[in-house]
Amino acid sequence: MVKVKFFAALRERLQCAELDIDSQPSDSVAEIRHRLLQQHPSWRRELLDNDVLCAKNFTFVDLQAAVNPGDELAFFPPVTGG
Amino acid sequence: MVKVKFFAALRERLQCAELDIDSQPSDSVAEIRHRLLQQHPSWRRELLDNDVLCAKNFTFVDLQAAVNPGDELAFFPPVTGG
Amino acid sequence: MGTEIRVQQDDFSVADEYQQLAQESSCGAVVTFAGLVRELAEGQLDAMTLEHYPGMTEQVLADLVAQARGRWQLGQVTLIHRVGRLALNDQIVFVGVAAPHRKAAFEAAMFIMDFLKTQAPFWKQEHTTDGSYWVAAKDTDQAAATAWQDD
Amino acid sequence: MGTEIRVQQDDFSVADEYQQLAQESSCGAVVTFAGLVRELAEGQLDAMTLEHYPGMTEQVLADLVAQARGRWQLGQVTLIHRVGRLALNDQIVFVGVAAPHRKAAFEAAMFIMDFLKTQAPFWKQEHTTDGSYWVAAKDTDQAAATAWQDD
Repeated sequence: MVKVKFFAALRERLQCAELDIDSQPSDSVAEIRHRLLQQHPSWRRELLDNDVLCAKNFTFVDLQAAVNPGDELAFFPPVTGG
Repeated sequence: MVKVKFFAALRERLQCAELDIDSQPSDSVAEIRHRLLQQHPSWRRELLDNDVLCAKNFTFVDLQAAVNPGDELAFFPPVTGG
Repeated sequence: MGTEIRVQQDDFSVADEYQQLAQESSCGAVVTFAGLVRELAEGQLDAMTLEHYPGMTEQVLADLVAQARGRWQLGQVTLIHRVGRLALNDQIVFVGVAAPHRKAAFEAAMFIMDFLKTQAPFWKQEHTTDGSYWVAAKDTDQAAATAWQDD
Repeated sequence: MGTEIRVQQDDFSVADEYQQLAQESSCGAVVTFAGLVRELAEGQLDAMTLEHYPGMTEQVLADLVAQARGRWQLGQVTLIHRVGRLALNDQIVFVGVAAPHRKAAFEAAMFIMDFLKTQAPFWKQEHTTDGSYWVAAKDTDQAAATAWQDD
């Protein structure tokens, strides 16, 4: 199980802030995202947007990063603070 | 006649803050400096120091700049403010 | 030589932060940056909401300051970012850097702001008379952060 | 979009100056720099005297700010330099720049300080337990000012 969070415009468009999803020890971010899309096919356009960033346990990662049960993943749009 | 001012270490070493000196309409800064050295031969080493800067009427000038009666000249060491 | 990082709803006082930064007796230079909520080019901004990713935000900001300390000799560094609803003219962000030399203080403050803009998980939503809009990321911010990698 | 330049014996308040800089509703970025009297590397600094060339100083500082305005879009610019006798930890110089964009605010403040260091007729004399010494100009300051010419 990994916790998945969404922020800002992505959170609003998916109408989801946080969910839990099953995971295997050998999963990658890409695989978790694939499983999210299987459960929520309507998220396809938003979640596959090239601009979407991903963090694992509070650190930016790419789609190849390994994800282990207990990790926290987050997907969000480019940041606009400051 | 032009007014000549000295500042900081130069003022202290020459023991002079300000003096008036005769000038001709066609004088350059170099000629004024030459006349200063004729009147004060002991200033030679300090006044001919390559680091000494010159301003005419509050603007940096080089030795070739024309000096007219009524102008204010100043000689001083490299600046160290800020 | 402390680092202070705060993510908060409350306003901050540049005066108080400057006082703290100026206390370090080895640092002859103090640079501060403050970012404020301003009117849009098209006008009609009522307010702004700043969302962030609690936990990640603090970690990214601490990492930015650590990276700056690796590049420059710095004294106190203070970094404050507000979240929640902000009104026109409110203060949003503060970076203060004390350093022995001015070049280090200036460059570290710029570096921290450039990377904060592209790396710290904050998102601005603008509330205008025409509705609410998420702010789009700027290419110029990305370019500013990338430029440091060539140094 | 005013310019305020002051050469004064009195201390200044960064808090008050920041308040004024932050008032301009079109400027989302405010950068301040403060320079302070600090202990020498060898220690034993008691005080410092700052001499200047009245008349020329103000003209050079006004020219520096005008040059900065020619390069960047700026709002309020405040430039204060103290003269006379200053004690350890006293504030010496302040540059504050408000601008619509942070890059302009940062760069203009750096530019003004870099040129002030090499062009404004101020001279520092340090009073130490071993006697009084005129400060020598630094090559690094000259290099910083020259670097802007390549831009």
